[in-house]
Amino acid sequence: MKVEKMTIVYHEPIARNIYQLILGGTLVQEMNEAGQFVHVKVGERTDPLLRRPLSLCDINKEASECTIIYRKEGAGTALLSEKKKGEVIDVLGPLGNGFPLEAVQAGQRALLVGGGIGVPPLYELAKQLVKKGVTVTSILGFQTQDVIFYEREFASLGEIYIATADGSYGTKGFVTDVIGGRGLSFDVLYACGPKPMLKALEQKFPDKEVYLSLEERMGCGIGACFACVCRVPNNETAYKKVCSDGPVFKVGEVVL
Amino acid sequence: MKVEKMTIVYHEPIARNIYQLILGGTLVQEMNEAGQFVHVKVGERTDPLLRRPLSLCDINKEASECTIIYRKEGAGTALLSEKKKGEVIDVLGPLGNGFPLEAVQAGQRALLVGGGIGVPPLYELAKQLVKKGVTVTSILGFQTQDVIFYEREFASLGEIYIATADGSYGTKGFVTDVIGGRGLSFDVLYACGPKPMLKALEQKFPDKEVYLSLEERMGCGIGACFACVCRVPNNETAYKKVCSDGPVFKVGEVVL
Amino acid sequence: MSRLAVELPGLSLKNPVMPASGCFGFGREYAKLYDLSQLGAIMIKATTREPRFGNPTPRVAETPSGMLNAIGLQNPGLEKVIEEELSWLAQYDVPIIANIAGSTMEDYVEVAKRISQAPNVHALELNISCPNVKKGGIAFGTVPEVAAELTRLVKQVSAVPVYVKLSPNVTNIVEMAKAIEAAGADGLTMINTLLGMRIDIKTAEPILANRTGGLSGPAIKPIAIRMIYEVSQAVSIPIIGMGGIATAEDALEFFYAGASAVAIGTANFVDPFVCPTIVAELPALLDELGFDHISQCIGRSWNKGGPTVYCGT
Amino acid sequence: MSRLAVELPGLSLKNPVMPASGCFGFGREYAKLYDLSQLGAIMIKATTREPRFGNPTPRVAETPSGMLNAIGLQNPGLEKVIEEELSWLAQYDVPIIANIAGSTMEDYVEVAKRISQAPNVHALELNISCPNVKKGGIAFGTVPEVAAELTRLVKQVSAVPVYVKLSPNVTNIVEMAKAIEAAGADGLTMINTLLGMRIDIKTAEPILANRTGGLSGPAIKPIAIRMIYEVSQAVSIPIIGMGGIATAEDALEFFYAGASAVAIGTANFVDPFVCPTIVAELPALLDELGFDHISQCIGRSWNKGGPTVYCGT
Ligand SMILES: Cc1cc2nc3c(=O)[nH]c(=O)nc-3n(C[C@H](O)[C@H](O)[C@H](O)COP(=O)(O)OP(=O)(O)OC[C@H]3O[C@@H](n4cnc5c(N)ncnc54)[C@H](O)[C@@H]3O)c2cc1C
Ligand SMILES: Cc1cc2nc3c(=O)[nH]c(=O)nc-3n(C[C@H](O)[C@H](O)[C@H](O)COP(=O)(O)OP(=O)(O)OC[C@H]3O[C@@H](n4cnc5c(N)ncnc54)[C@H](O)[C@@H]3O)c2cc1C
Ligand SMILES: Cc1cc2nc3c(=O)[nH]c(=O)nc-3n(C[C@H](O)[C@H](O)[C@H](O)COP(=O)(O)O)c2cc1C
Ligand SMILES: Cc1cc2nc3c(=O)[nH]c(=O)nc-3n(C[C@H](O)[C@H](O)[C@H](O)COP(=O)(O)O)c2cc1C
Ligand code: FES
Ligand code: FES
Repeated sequence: MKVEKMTIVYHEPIARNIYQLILGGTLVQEMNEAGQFVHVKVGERTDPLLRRPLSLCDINKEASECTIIYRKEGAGTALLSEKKKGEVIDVLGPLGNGFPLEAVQAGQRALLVGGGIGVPPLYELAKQLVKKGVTVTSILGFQTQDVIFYEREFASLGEIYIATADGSYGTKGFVTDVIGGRGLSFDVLYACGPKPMLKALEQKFPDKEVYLSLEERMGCGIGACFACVCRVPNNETAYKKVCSDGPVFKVGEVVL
Repeated sequence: MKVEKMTIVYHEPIARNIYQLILGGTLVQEMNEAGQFVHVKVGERTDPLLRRPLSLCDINKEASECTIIYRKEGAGTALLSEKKKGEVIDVLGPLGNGFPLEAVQAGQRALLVGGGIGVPPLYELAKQLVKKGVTVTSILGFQTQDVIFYEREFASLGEIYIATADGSYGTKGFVTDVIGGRGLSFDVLYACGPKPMLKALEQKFPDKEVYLSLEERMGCGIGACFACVCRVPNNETAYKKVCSDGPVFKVGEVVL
Repeated sequence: MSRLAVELPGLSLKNPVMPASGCFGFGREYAKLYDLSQLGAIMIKATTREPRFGNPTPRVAETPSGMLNAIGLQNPGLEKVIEEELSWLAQYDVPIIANIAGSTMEDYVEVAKRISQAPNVHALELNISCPNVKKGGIAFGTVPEVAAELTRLVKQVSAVPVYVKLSPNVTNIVEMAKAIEAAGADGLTMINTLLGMRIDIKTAEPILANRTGGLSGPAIKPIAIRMIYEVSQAVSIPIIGMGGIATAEDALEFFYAGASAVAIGTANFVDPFVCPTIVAELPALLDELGFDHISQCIGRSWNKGGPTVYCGT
Repeated sequence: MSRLAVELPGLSLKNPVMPASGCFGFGREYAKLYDLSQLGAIMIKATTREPRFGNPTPRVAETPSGMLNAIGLQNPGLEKVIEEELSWLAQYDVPIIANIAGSTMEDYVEVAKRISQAPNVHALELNISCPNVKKGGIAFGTVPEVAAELTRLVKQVSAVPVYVKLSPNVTNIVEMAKAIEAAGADGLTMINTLLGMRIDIKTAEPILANRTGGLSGPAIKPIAIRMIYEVSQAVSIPIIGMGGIATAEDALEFFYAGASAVAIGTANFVDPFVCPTIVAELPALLDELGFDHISQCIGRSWNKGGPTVYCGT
């Protein structure tokens, strides 16, 4: 965990309001786990004030570059989207604990389930799993056709299914519809996406090994401010912090 | 008076912490008087919040460009100094009333006295006076040699004297020392600079035709907020607004 | 009827957007930029019985996302405001809310009586909360009994509905609001500025000649929202909300909190067209969010049932 | 002696810069980034008698130049704080200021008695002003008599000097400060957060699950400066100032206003190195301005004569 001014190497929209940002810097050498995130300062002064948590989508240690994919949502990401190649960005990271690779063995089958802007961290995960010899199937859900990204990239790493809420591309409906419809089997499931999706997966696979990456509004991003806590089952005062204990949790570890 | 996004055509430092900024846009067609200013938004969001008043230094209607020279001082001008050629800046202007050209006739002699960052508006004034056939003598005061700018530009329009507070260039001392020392005569005096300089000129030439450009912290810049008022002699409640009645006043019109 | 029209005591507003007092003078400067008839109303600069010069300069200082001002109620005085400013404003199809101030209750009563008779003055706004005036000012805005008494006295003489402008510099804003409502106020406007200060690093002197000043702008928006949220649930008179509004989204947040109309102050300095821009942008925002009429937004953060305070139909 | 050293009741500080309570946890996270012994002191997260989970999420929301929080005093409880956190912190050469909170006076007394005996706790900070706790919290921070009574009770049992943290959500901060001084407090810390709110445009719901929250960050700096300026002239106990500090210049503004040390909260989230950075930058700033010692800056905006409150020599 460090603070570094990283240089923008590439920054372009890749779907409607979805941007791909490649940052260069020595900080990349500290980045290891898929599912970790960086906390990015988007404003030059005090408005917007807080950093924005964004997941690592691709870690390229050789080139000392990492990729982030983000959706232009509110004020902060709108400002971010205006930054140009060559400019520097203040990045704190890498933060949090990512998806456990050791949960699955070479030759086994992993299901990667991503929803919308939860898709990016699964790409680095897919790469690492494939490298380990794990068979990867990716199921990616999007609202509409025009916000789909990285279909080809995932396809190059294994089987891929796409669902859109409006049916404009792939299966109409949700990622869970795909899993059900196709009767996909797996040893381990890794997921990142909106809370309703995560809850549906939790319910659907009570006996499976499932890892979920959560989102919560953050202050510090490093575990100091207690902004991002979630409850632990059957305990009134116990908690986990999404930023430093997560963002990836084993299903059942925390209350969704 | 309009709001326009003007494009940065040129933006470089020309002395220590002194920047020359050339802006292009149709707003230039509305700019007429030397001594008028523009109110510039330097931040993208709400910090810094207020616009910055900056004088017109050169109005080039043919090219639809105007020049501003400013000193990097606090947060706002620091941000401004980072803007690059090609970027756009939100400009409100032209504002205020400039130096009266009609106060001097062709063949007469005008003395232009500028202090530090009060020098820029005198350049457009010098150009307009010369064009009218007025003989221009410029006396420019700076702190030190390394913050001197536009010496050559003024020199091309008439006689020029430079004073520096530390004596590192030209006459050591203040502009008033130059006027006194050289016994310079004139029909009309125009000045812009720090308040002590303006006060000294007011006292030195009680019977002369003198025009002074004032500075005051501003809110609106257009006369609506009463932030920038100054008192009128011998009246308890009368006032003038620097932004809309000034910034140029005839000596004696307002209390310095 | 227009989807932006709202009906408040004394004020049939074609839209609920108006410049806040002190940030728009008497409209002359902005009239050079756009037609003032586009505005829902205009809150004119605080008027006192006699002309006032106000405080020495510097009168403004910048702060993160905000500014401090210590203008000190500079104005040309009651007579000139009526004769020169209000009569000039009469050319526009826009109701005027006259902001009035004073050092004594008699001052307020006198100004209220006279100015409320001007034909285009549709409401008064009692500025009981100006933090920049030494004498009396503070008690009017911070002691409920004093504020209530002042409200009563002004109500007795005013020819138009009376709105009272609340100071945020109090422990219990709800208590103030209730006392003022009970005293007969027709509406509330809130919030005025928060008392603040800045010190120059080089000189160690306060930047404002008056030392302290009133904090306005986006920085105070969350405080304004919270106070309007609390007060709107505790009173049944309408609220004109203000404090840091700069966009149509900001304005909507104030409606959700419980305001029935909004006023814009500091943002006029940043973007002189901000008021007509917000008026122009609100309909599209209502469309996007699925509202037919702005009144459906009023108090929606605490009452999903729809308008409970005031609406435009 | 170092030009940054200051001497406050119970606290011999090598420098006057410390993280503010609640913004630094118990230091574990920041210890991964730098040596905590660089800090003047550490104000640890509010500790209560029993463990608390705090409020539901979302607990933070961003505002212009600020943020709202409604953490709700989450902490592992007195026992664990003493056994696990304070003992862990003992490895660093840095005095701890223990921020304590409760729902009843007995809660405070109990926590004060126990925690003040921890060897590295050099002072207590009574959090009487947390806006995010429903029960009791508000009266402690807004009614002078209640605050004074609480101060007296805690003073009776505390083994170390007691600082009381003032809420800015009051009409008269000077009155509060004086009542607390008279009740025997050794120092004041100010300001806590201002009560605020934000509403989501799309849902019309407050963004915070707790609806309202405390506003912190640069947005509140001018309010903090004004309050410290007022209070430091009215009391003779020292003030640890906080509210929006993010740079050495900001810190200096607080000294000029009348603070004898400063604490940094929200800025830690923006720049986790902000505290050591300010410590490192202060000497150059003193040089630039011609001061030998930080104590020469204390209260300078109202007393050019130099240090009148507390100094480090
Ligand atoms: C661990 C983690 C990883 C994430 N990874 C990605 C990613 O790879 N790509 C991506 O597009 N988005 C990601 N997000 C969501 C992303 O952080 C938000 O979309 C972003 O912060 C919104 O900022 P804004 O300026 O657009 O919105 P604003 O509305 O201006 O944000 C205001 C405040 O709310 C916070 N906020 C708003 N929405 C969210 C949210 N959904 N989650 C957390 N905080 C929020 C912001 O951080 C900021 O503090 C991630 C979130 C978390 C917690
Ligand atoms: C009519 C007029 C014309 C001017 N023309 C020029 C010019 O051509 N070139 C130039 O370099 N400077 C000029 N100035 C001064 C210039 O406006 C300030 O230097 C600038 O506003 C400082 O902003 P900042 O962000 O650097 O400082 P900050 O300290 O961040 O400013 C904080 C606030 O104080 C105001 N402020 C600070 N110093 C001054 C000042 N001296 N005058 C007015 N407001 C101030 C700022 O506008 C801002 O609102 C002019 C001022 C006026 C009133
Ligand atoms: C420069 C200035 C002058 C003001 N003058 C007055 C005034 O005369 N009367 C009044 O009631 N409020 C006055 N106010 C307060 C505003 O009307 C408004 O309540 C406050 O600024 C909050 O709104 P804003 O954040 O949109 O500016 C003034 C505010 C500013 C910034
Ligand atoms: C996330 C967060 C948690 C806080 N928790 C506490 C707390 O537990 N006890 C306390 O006295 N103050 C708490 N505060 C208030 C800060 O200590 C500080 O007084 C306030 O935030 C103003 O300083 P700042 O603007 O530098 O943050 C908290 C503030 C924040 C932002
Ligand atoms: S964001 Fe601060 S603890 Fe997680
Ligand atoms: S700056 Fe507003 S009146 Fe001059």
